[in-house]
Amino acid sequence: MSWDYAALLPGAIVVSSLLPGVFIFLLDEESHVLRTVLNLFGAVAKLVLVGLLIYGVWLGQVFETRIAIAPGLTLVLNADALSVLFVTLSTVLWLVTTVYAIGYLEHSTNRSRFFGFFSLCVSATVGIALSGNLLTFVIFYEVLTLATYPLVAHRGTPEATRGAKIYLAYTLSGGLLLLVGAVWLRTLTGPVDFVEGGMLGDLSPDLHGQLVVIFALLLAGLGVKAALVPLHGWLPQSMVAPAPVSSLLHAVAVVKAGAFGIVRVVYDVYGVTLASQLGLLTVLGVLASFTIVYGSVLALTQDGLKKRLAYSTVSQVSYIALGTSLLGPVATVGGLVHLVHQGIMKITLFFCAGNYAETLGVAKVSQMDGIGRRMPLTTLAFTVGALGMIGLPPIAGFVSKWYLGLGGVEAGQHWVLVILASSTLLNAGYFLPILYRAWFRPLPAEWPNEHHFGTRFETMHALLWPPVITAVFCLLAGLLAAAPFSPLEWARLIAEREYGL
Amino acid sequence: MSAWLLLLAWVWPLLLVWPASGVRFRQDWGASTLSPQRSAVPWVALGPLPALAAALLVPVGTELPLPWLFLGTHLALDATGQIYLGFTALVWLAAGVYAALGERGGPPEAPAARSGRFDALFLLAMAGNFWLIVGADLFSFYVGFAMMGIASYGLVVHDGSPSALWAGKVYLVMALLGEVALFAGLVMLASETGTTRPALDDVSALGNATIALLLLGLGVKAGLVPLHLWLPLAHPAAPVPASAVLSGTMIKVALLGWFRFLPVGDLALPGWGHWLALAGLATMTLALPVGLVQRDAKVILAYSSIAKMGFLMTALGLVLVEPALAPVGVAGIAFYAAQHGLAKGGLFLGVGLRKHAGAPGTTAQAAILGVMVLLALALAGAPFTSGAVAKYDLKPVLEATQWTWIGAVVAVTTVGTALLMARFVWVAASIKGHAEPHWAWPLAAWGLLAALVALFPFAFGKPAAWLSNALPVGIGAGVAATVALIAALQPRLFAPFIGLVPAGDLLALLTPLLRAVKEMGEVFLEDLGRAWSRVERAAFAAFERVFGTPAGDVERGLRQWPVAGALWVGISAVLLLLLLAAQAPGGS
Amino acid sequence: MLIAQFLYGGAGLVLFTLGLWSFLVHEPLLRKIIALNVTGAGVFHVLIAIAYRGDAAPPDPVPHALVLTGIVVAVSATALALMLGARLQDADEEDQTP
Amino acid sequence: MSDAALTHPLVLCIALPLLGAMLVTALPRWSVRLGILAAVATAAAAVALAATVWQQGTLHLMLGGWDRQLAIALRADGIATALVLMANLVALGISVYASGYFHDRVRVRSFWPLWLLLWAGLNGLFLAGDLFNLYVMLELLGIAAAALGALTGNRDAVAANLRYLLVGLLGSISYLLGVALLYTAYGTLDLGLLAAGIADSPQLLAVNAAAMTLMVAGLALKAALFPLHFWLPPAHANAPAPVSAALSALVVKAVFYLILRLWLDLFWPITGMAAAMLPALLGAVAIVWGSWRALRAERLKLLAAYSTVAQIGYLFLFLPLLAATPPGPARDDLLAALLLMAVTHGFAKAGFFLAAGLVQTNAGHDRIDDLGGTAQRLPATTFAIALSGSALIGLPPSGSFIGKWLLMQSAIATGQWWWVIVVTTGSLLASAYVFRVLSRAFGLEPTPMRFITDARAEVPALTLALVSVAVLGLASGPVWTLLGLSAAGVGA
Repeated sequence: MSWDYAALLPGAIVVSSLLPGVFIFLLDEESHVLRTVLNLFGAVAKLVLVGLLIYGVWLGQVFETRIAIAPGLTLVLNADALSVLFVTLSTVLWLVTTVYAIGYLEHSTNRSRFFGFFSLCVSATVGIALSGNLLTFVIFYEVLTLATYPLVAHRGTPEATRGAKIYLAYTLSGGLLLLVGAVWLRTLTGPVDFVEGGMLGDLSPDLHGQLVVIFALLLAGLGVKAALVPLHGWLPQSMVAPAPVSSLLHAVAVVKAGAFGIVRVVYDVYGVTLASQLGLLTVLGVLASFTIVYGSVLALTQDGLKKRLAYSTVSQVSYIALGTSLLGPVATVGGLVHLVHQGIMKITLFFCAGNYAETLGVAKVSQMDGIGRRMPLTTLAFTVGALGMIGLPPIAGFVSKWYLGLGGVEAGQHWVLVILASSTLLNAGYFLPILYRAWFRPLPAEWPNEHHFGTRFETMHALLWPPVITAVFCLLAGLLAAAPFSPLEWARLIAEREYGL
Repeated sequence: MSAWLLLLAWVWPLLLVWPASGVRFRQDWGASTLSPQRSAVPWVALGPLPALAAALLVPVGTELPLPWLFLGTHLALDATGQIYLGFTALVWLAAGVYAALGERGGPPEAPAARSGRFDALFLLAMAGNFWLIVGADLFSFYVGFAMMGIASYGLVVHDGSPSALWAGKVYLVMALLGEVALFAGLVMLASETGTTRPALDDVSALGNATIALLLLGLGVKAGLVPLHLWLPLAHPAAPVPASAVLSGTMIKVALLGWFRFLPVGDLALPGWGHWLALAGLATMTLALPVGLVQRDAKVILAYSSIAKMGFLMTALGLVLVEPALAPVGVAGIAFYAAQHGLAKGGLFLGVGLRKHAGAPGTTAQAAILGVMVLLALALAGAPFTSGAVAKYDLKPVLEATQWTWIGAVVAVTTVGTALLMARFVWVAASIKGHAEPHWAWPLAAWGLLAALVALFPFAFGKPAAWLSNALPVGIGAGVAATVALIAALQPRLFAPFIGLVPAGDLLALLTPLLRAVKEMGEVFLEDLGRAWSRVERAAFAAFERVFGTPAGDVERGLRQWPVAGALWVGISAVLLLLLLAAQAPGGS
Repeated sequence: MLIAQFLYGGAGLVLFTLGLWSFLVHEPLLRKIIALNVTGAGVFHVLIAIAYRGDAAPPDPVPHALVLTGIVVAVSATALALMLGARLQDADEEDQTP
Repeated sequence: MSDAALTHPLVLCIALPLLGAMLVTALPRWSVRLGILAAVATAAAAVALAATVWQQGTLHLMLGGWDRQLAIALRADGIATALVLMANLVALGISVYASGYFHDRVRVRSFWPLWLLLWAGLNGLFLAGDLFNLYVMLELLGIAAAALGALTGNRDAVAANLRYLLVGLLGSISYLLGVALLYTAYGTLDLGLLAAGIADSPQLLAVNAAAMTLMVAGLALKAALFPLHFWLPPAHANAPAPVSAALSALVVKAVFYLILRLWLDLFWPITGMAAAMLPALLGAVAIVWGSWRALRAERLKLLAAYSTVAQIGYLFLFLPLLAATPPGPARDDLLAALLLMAVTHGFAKAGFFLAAGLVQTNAGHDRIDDLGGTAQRLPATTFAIALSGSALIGLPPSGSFIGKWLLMQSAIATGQWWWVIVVTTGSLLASAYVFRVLSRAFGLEPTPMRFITDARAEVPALTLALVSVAVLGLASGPVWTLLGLSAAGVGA
């Protein structure tokens, strides 16, 4: 291994949040300033490093960190276009979420523990993004589970520990299945490196039966985090977590890790052609479609705002899987770009939900009457996120939906349009009533638990600006979708490479 | 340079949203909640100005490619677009002036806040309307369409009354249905043509499913029977300026969409053309009689809009059957749409003015009613009005068809329209409003609009057209006069008919059905939930049974020496046997 | 003498088995400790039998060394066992007479 | 030879703790300081030994100047060295921890001599090159362990460790009889010579088989292979924390090491697949049963003890896989994995027990359900439990993750896929019992103000746990290197 710049950078990106995380654990609880400095330093440093990475990848440089943990077992971190997409998403949203979390947990307890795990969580996510082989992916995938468990359980209430247990039960079981699948695959092929276009194409057809079983194992493992029905049960339960955690779980880290893994396995391990030959894409497509509709139907019935958002996540994340399951570059673009778009939209919504809860004590949809007039900026951000989720142009969600639909039609799978149409209507069914209440109903005489933070704005700065910024991202990702370096353009780049165009 | 007007046309109203809303994010939130004061500047009225300028100044054929915007935007102005932009901007302007300077917000509890919201949504819908007209690519069309459609919901429910909320709900559901159908249609169109800015020869190869989706998706907006259910509810429910633009401009964009995305003039689509023509005829036939028995002036106008759209759809259908008619047909339809848009916008605003501008019985009110009669005549297509001229332009289309009977049907509908307008004037005349101050500007804008309608035939029409249509309108006027006379003498004779069919006609039949389905769904979900929670409880109980009881010391028995010893000896014996067996001859 | 060697060795195995049986079956600690010592003695018998290398040759010293060490170990183990047993008994008596 | 031999790390590893034991007995007032000194010196010797083996490969040493048949043979190959290194570092950690653990003078004075004796026994067991010395060390270990285990003096501890002592004696006697049989047949006790003899004498099958049965069965009893684990949970759960750590992490491991030695080095020619299946099958049951009992345990230390039962089971799974894998890289991987599992478990379980001891001292009990406040008050301790817990589960990046990865890989490659199910089930159950404890750390109790509250106790626990997770998981290459250097010595 050579320790030059290109070999260090991916590792450094992971370490840039890991080290601050470790130091934060060791900090005394009262060291607010130092902790905040460490948090922000980690987030900013990572952003800078990712900037360097993007620039390098754009120039065509190859970045790869390799650490041999044992003969034949190598930890590989490298940066291809797909990693860059996910890494950038996580890094940018992490910075925003860190600011939000610092504000959110202002007067809370156990902050050293929280921010320590918070940093670990992001390190693991970035590790997943940069994984260059299946082993590395599995390792970071499990670390992510471990790092998020304490975040879900953070509040320490009985519901929190229960939610965390359920989360753990699902994710660890899923992780094991993934592990078995990965090990099995390795016995067939040797080290499973992620290669654009897949690496199993040359395998003897005799092994195809085994490959199908292995895919089932991998998909089950990844499907848990990606919340594919029926493996989604943990997600609504883990809503007990503090808002920044929910945001992170649903927008960036956990569900995305699952979805990203599915993308990796389909494109860079199996290769779309083989996956399609083996009929695996059909299975994935059916599962994803069912999840999209089912999640939305359940979201309709929730009164808890975060629960409604959680089921919405169940539904929306499967857009990514749906895009992956359709053969053809256009659908791939749709799935991949939704990785980013769902992230920024959902994190906006969760930030807003957190703001309502922190500022006014509002946690239920039925309490949101007139809330737009008490918290207009937050509600505007929420509106942008919600309309984006429905897929209304020119917000980011439409871009994903368009490419998915077009990809479906190009692949000859016209039923995708039916799924997208039902999803749109269902999303409208559970988001528009919220917007209606927020903007059109009269205010209540009194809010459940109102706080004033001594600013001239509707809530404290650290809570207010993150959702506003991400909402602006949602708009920009849509309005400037065709501009260079937009998520869409990156997704196009990836799709071109995966299909060798 | 003037090309940038195409961009400014819709960006400008968007820029005005913020100041118009009057929202202040920095304030003392402890003491009060958001109660924006209406701005002194009539922002809403300023919104349509760049669009109007674009319609007047930008030459046809101007293009402004903006590939970085959205999914690749291409703004352009063609002849149809120019007509559309022109009349749309005019109607928005009149409505905007009315909204900014005349209309005073909803119910007393928060009038100011509500009007800030109204103004913002009004501008959003306006921007969407302009964007879809000046956008040559299908993304622009869809963005504008969606922006306009969703923002209009807020306009419809603005006054918060139960009927407005119900209308809004129906509107929203149908608009969304239309939008998803349009989305699917556009996706398929993009896939089949391979472009997002389809030229005429691109769309000639559309599949049937694509055409069906486009017809359905836009048909909702156009009020195509039976997709018109929302229209007679929503248009009257909205505040007057909103009604004016809903009926005057928004429903017309469906036709524009069809021009853009169907192979109009390139390919004969006899099947689809005939279907569309028939559907248009059906729409007219349904809308006119139902409209006649309505009580509310705005509802009557809404049904009239449906009927007019039916007429235009018939014309479009016939053009689809015979591509050669397209040059005449498309221009004719666009002109007709423009004429109707101006007249209908004027009529809706007139209703508002009848209610609020000046005390009943004043000269001003009489003048307003007089102008409304003029507009109604124009709408009915009376000689020397814009209606007659517009219809004259469509004559070749109607005559070219092999359906010779269509002339007769159209004549009958003309009679019907005349009757409907007569009914409208009757109702409008009996409006008893209450005076509110500050109506000069709205009146002026309205007067301008009416003047345009009045001058329309002389500006755009051939003299030959001025007298066309006289017969059916005359018959209609005659019948109307007769009926009016009878009604005046014996009011109870026609009373049973009035209100016979409620606004929203078929919806009244559908509502119980929908309610039943909804209840069924709720019961089903509830049952499902109950069943699931039973399973969950059972699983939880089982879990509790195992983990709730102390584990106890189950290994006590194992620790008994005889037991442990026997196991040890036994295991040793098995091991020995296995070792011996493996090595014994014959063993593996 | 070969027969004697076998007899000695065989007796050792028998002792081993008997000791083992007694150890497993009898509950009182003292009997167990004695039984273990008997088992050990059985093994020592076998070892001593091995040491015999014919009348002419001196016996093999290695098994003898094993036996000697084994005895030392057995003694110390027995001592520890007895001590623990005594402590156990004390504890039981404390329990009975609080 | 003999002068040099006395300062040879092989000798020092055994001699230093013995010397220390004598010194602390002679000077009881200084026992803590002398004990720590001896611990540091011994650990240093072990490091030196590892460094020597790393450079030179397998070491042999004949003590006493006699020939190979009679001499006290010491030997350090890769497996032994890795285990010695692990054992000594863990023991050093335990020593530091123990220096602050006992407060009662009598206990302090009994602990250190016994502990150093046990340590000497451990190193002797790993390094002895002949069956007889192995026997002596086995007995030394057993007696010292039982005596240490009973140190708390309460009734349960005494009863459990008396049982442990008796079991140990029975196992040793059985082993000794096996040794006697082998000596009868081959006239030597040297492992190398015996291995050659057994390989060359298929006609002596009955003797070989009987000897093997006696030895392995005796050792299986001491290694607590299911269902012979009956003595372990009470003994380990009731001992003082540092002792539990040593018993669970080291003593059991040493016995397993001896089984492995016998199986691979000595009896390899006569052990077929069938014979390997028996311990593996019992191991599989041990994994499931042990983990299940750990999940149901009411006390933290009992949980840890049952977890040891399960973890020992994993090690036995390797036997049939080794039997099915021909010599080559795949078999090396398998051996390395085995070693890695053993070493990781050593570090992890020691860390777990030390942390559990801290919790117990702080809370005054170790009932899991009532641990909430304590677990939250001691972040470093809880962290140690979490880290070692993830190593017990086999989560990445722990050493046992790599071990399990390779174990499953081999199981699939050799067609023995059923072990994958066992491993998976075991991991799931392990997650359940580990997180059952960890979830107590998330409560509504007041926030701890700092990370470490009691450095002398928490740092060793945390360090051991950290080694099991971070060091072994991310840099396990040296294990292969060590194995490679002594490839000739192992089974091949």
